[in-house]
Amino acid sequence: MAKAIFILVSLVTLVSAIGVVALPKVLHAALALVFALIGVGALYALLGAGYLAVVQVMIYVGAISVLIILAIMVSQRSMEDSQLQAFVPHRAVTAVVAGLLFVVLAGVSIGAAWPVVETAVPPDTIARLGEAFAGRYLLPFEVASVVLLVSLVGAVYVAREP
Amino acid sequence: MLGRGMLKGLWVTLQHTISSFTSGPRRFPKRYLDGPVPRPEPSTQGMLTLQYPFEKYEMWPRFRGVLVHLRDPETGQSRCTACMACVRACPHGVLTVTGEGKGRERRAKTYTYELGRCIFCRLCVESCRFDAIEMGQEYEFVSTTQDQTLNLEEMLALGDRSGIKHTGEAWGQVE
Amino acid sequence: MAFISEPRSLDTETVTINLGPHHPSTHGIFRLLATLDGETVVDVQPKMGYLHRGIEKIMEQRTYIQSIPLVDRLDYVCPLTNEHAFCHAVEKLAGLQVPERAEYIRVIMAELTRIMSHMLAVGFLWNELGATFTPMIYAYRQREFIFDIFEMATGARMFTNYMRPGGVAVDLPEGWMDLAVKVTDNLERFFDEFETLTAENEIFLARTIDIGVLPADLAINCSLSGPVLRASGVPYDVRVAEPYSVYDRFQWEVPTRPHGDTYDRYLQYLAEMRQSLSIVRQAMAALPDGPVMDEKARRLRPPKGEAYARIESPKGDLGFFIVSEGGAEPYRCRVRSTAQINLTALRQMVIGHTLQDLVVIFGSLNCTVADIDR
Amino acid sequence: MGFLDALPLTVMDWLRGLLGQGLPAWGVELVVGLIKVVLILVVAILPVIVLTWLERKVLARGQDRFGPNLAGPYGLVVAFADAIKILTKEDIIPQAADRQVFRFAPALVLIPTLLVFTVVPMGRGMIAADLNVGILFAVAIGSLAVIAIIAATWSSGNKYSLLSMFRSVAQLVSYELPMAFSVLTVVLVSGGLSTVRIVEAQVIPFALVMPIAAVTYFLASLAEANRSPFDLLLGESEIVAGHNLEYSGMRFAMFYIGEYAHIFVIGALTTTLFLGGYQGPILPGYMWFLIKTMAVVYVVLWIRCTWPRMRIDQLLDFSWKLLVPLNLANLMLVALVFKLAGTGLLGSLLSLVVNVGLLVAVGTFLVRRARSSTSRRTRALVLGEV
Repeated sequence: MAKAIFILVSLVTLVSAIGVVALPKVLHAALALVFALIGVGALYALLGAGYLAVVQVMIYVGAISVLIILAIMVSQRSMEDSQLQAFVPHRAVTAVVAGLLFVVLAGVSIGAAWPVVETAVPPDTIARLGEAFAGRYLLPFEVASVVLLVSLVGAVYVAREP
Repeated sequence: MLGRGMLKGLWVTLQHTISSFTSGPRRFPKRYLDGPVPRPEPSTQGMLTLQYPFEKYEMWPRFRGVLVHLRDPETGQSRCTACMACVRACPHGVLTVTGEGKGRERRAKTYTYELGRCIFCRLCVESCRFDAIEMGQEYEFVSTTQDQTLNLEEMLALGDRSGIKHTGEAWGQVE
Repeated sequence: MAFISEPRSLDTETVTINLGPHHPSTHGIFRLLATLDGETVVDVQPKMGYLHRGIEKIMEQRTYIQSIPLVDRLDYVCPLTNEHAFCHAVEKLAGLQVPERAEYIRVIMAELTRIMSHMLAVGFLWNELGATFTPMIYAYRQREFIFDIFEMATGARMFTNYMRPGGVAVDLPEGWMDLAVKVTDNLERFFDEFETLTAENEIFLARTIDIGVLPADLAINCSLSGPVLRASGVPYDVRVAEPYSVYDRFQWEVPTRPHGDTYDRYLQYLAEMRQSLSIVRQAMAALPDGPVMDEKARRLRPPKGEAYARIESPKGDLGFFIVSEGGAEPYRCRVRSTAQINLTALRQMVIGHTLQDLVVIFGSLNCTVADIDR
Repeated sequence: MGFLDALPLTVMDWLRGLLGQGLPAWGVELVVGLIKVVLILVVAILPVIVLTWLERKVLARGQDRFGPNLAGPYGLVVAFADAIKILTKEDIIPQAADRQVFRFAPALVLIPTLLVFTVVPMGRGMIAADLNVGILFAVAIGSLAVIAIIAATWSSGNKYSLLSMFRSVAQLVSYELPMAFSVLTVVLVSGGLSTVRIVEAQVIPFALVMPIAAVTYFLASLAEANRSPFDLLLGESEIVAGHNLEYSGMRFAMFYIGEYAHIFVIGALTTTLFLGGYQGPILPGYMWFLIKTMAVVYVVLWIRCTWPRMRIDQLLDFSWKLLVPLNLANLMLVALVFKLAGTGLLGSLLSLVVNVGLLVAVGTFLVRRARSSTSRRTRALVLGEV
């Protein structure tokens, strides 16, 4: 049964991912991105990484996608179907770059060993995660928070009325 | 001040919620068709709603409803003499009157009242010197067409139903 | 960036939206063309005429008495003050003397109408703030009681057709006073309750204080009148400035507020309701006996000439200018409608505020759309 | 655990046993899973039917009216009258609409709301999926609602809807933060993200232990559900029902159901997080859950009956300038208290004291600042001077 769900979810994810690059309207692509991200989250959940799945949904879907969509909506002329027209003369270049990227990625993923961990997923992942953050990785965690604080202050400064 | 005003507002609506159960008409279907309902006493809380099609307020004697004709107690006919005063007084021209006979014998032959256009201002009644017409107590005259009209017979029948004896009786104007 | 065919600026665009002709907060068929920059209003253009009924023109073909049901419909929230103003103008034109009892009855009716209109003003103001009808329905509830005593005296709730040039149509019926005393006592309680419900609500304060400030000089320059003007600190009231009827016989004050924002207008309405209630009580206590109609007014044919008379309607200075050619109908009747003139300040009041405030400011001006277009 | 308390579980076990005789193990799981899904749908949709009636009744009673009373006894079947009316309406798609997204958005509205019910413990042991990230799941799923609203507003091709969209993004994203903080406080004290664990940790309901977090959570979830006084998306007096403006018929019904299901979600989650969930004396757990949830729902409706709507900038100010700092401070203080005093009675009492102290401190600070302020609005709001 888990396999069936896996196939279903990965199908949705893949179709949405194709939609992100193939749909003509930017907004549709963005909405497809949302589904692809939700699908990835579901895959995490299937792997037993519930916390990661939820965080994926919360941050990527709840925050980042909203920002992307909002940015698309408020930018000029983004609503038109012919948005991709601007890319026409460069389509060949794009194709070459994308093709090269695909070859590299495919080569890496085929060549990788994909080691499988035999031990079962421990049931208290969150507790372990919490302990890791508050214990062993406390310093990087706090440094990251300082970075976030700085960016927050910077955002407030930029957004401030002159 | 720091949320106190909002809580005071909530307190008022809570009082209304409670008083809607404790005062005023409580059970809805109880008062069906027991005749008109008296007007409620002025109050600030408690249920007030009139369940209209099932219960109706008692109308004030002066209520200006549909125009009716009053019967002459001797002849049993309308007292209208087709003097056209009401037709002239009407701001919207909803009345059409034709008369027959001459002098003191003159009587209304037809009296057409376009109910759909009437604005119930009672100027026609004020102009009538023959005690012939009055505003009745009927107010449920909804129709699906705009040109709903009443003729003399219908208006006389309505007058019988309203039980008015003299024009201006309720208005303190009987001479 | 080579991909983008032409450089685009990062300028924002304004959005023009139609508030109306059918919009929940315009109370009638009225259109506001609002230009927004985000949520901020940068321009407002009222588009009038969707509710134009040509009442002034129709009055030229109606006798003076036939016009009274029409003036009821000018501002249907306060019909009796409209009648009062019209009758006042006709009386001035025809030189009629209104009996004392009729004057007192008129004052009682007009002040009750004022209370009714102000109640709706604050009730609808809350509706536009987004309260789900509750204050408005409380106001409606009290309005029903006032309607009750109107109906008892005049036979109709709204379009009373009660006042006549030279007096009032009929005397008050028996038992009217008792009921009216009950209603006015109840109104007192209602004001207290309504103030508890609304006056201190923090959301309300935040939404209305310093919103839609109308400076006194702008109000005067725009020829504004009524509570809107008085809330800007100008103690101008036609009842005091140019006393008509018997207003000079009562003890009352002209309340004013200093700031001229939406909250002050709201407080102004509440204060005026209390003053009106006091006038009503004094008038009911002092109601003299006697006739209610000037006998000369039975066959009304004013002499050739013209007259302008004004009163303090709930919304402000309501005037009627009547030109007579000596016939039974006016040659020309012009209404100085308060709502239309009070609306002229709207644009200056809303610019820089948000769309949500626009609706509230428009509501606080208390314009009846029927009165704007006539 | 009394007999009544465990009745639904007993029925489920009996069903499982019955199925186990004829079906393989995965089949049993599938059928039981389907039954759970159906139950959740019922639990999510049935309140909608009740709530459409209840909202009108509560509003009406607060306004001295009867509310619906003709459709069935006490107007109870008014929801069905609504359903018939809505379903028979013409389905209109505006010409300016983005047709695919326009069709798709209403479905998206309902899904997140329904998903939240999977992690709500509705009685002792009555939970569809006791995830170890339960409450985080609820918060994350709640943030999906904004996507649906964006899709609906933008695809409508209407300027009012566009305004509604900008409001919704600002509002929903801002209120996730104080909501997350208040949830975090609860998680900190209960020591786990699982909803069942949170409920079991509440010997004393958390609303009494940390009222600041409870009130914040309640207000933030009002904002998430677009309820008065934060119903800016709808704003029927200025942007005429914003995001569902162009919808009609069944598509509108989805928004409608979603809105009412969301009210129930507010009640259910507030109950779970702060009111002790299904815990309570005498009555079975699911009854307590229902009673508490309905009490919260009543408060939601009561507030709608009384308060006006906030303005968008004030709404954001309220979130960023008051709720977020207050909850950060609260989080730190509560963490400190429970670290020092333990999660027993002493800790709870101290936490309450700290909460009240924090409120008093904030109040004093605001009053101090307002005293020296020249802004009339600040003085009126804080000092009550007008």
